[in-house]
Amino acid sequence: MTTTVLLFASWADAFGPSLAVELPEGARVADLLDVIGSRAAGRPLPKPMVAVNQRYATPDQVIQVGDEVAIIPPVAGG
Amino acid sequence: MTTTVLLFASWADAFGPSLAVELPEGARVADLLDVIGSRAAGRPLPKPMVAVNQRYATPDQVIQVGDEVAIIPPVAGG
Amino acid sequence: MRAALVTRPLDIAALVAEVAHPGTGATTLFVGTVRDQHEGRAVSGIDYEAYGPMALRELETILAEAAERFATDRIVVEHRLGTLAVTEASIAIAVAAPRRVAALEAQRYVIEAVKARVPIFKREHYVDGTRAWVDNRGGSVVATSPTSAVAT
Amino acid sequence: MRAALVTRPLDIAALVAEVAHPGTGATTLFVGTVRDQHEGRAVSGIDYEAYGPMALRELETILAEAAERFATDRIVVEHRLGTLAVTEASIAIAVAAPRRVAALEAQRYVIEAVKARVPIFKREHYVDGTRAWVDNRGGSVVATSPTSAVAT
Repeated sequence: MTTTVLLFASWADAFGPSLAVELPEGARVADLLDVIGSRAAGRPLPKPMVAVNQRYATPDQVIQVGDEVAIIPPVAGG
Repeated sequence: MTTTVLLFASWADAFGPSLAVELPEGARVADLLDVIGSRAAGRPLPKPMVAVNQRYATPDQVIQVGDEVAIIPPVAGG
Repeated sequence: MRAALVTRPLDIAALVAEVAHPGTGATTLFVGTVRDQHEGRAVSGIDYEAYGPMALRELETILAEAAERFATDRIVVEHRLGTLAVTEASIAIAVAAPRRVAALEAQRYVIEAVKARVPIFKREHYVDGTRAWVDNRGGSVVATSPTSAVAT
Repeated sequence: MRAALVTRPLDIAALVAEVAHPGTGATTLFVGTVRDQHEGRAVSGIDYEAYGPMALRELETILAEAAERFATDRIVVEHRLGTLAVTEASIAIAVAAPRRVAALEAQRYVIEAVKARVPIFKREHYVDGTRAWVDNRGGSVVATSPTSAVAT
């Protein structure tokens, strides 16, 4: 399946505001991080969190077709 | 010596804003509290602190002629 | 640093503006207001009285302690005296500091010290027409009006 | 309770007024402002960006947590987005509660949670013309302009 991943801050600077990622059915957040990490190899990007449907996700969460997936760089609100 | 003692809140309601108290030379804050306490006997007045020259005083502090002495009821600022 | 006893309404926005500085990243404000009840009794207002010169001196001492402890001198406190209605502000403390922990902790230090040490006294007016001096320990309450003084 | 992401200057007096209530005796306000320096570098401004829908949801979740934990729902938070100059406010949190401890602790809970969890990002502009994304852990800084991306 093709999942559109939202990007922010330094990740958006590097790849634009979203990125299409091809994932196998049943892929987990950890699999997405592997794919994203390989694309980021060599770039000075901070390790991100992943949000699925606007909530922070654990590495073992399965990504479903239609999920809103986002790469969350270290936050700096306040 | 005659010491004029400033009073506040419930103590001022009971005795007015100041009270002349006769104390022996060398009297300490504890002695003043004894005199004041006997005058307050039977009245529903809260136990006070004493300030000498606008600082909280300990019971053994000696009161000098000319000191500014005040009876400080429980505070309620804020 | 600035401490004041005032008899006019407190201007909160002015206090926040007063401590602002380009080198600070956090500003805190504490405002004490008159509540409509106290220990189950309906309150209509509060008289605040002070031993003025000593109260001001204690406020200034507290600010100096906070400034040293939390490494910021951008602290102001104003305490209002006189008769206040419900919702009116009796005290406002504004602190600005480079970092938030200092601004938060200085604010708390100042309000706790004010409540413990500054010779300011309050008499609550109750909706039933009575009045009583109260203190910050939640302790003894002496009714003073309209009846003669009796313990409660 | 109310949380908002806004692109206009924060109106601090309005937020304090919004939480006011006759049943509250303590109001606290926390304001985060843009400092003129960060880790020794002279700062001229900050861009704040957000993952808007999730940031708003997280802010609302944090307020609900604080409301339950500190037993007051009189809490508002506004976070400003866009480019802010030094001394401008990025966040304001106002809390009113019957007693001061709840007002003080709810304020601290909210600012700490915002800094830890809400997907808002900031890029500092330095007086020397460079910019960098920074984070609340004081950790990695990624320079993005005017040079190409390099680790610093």
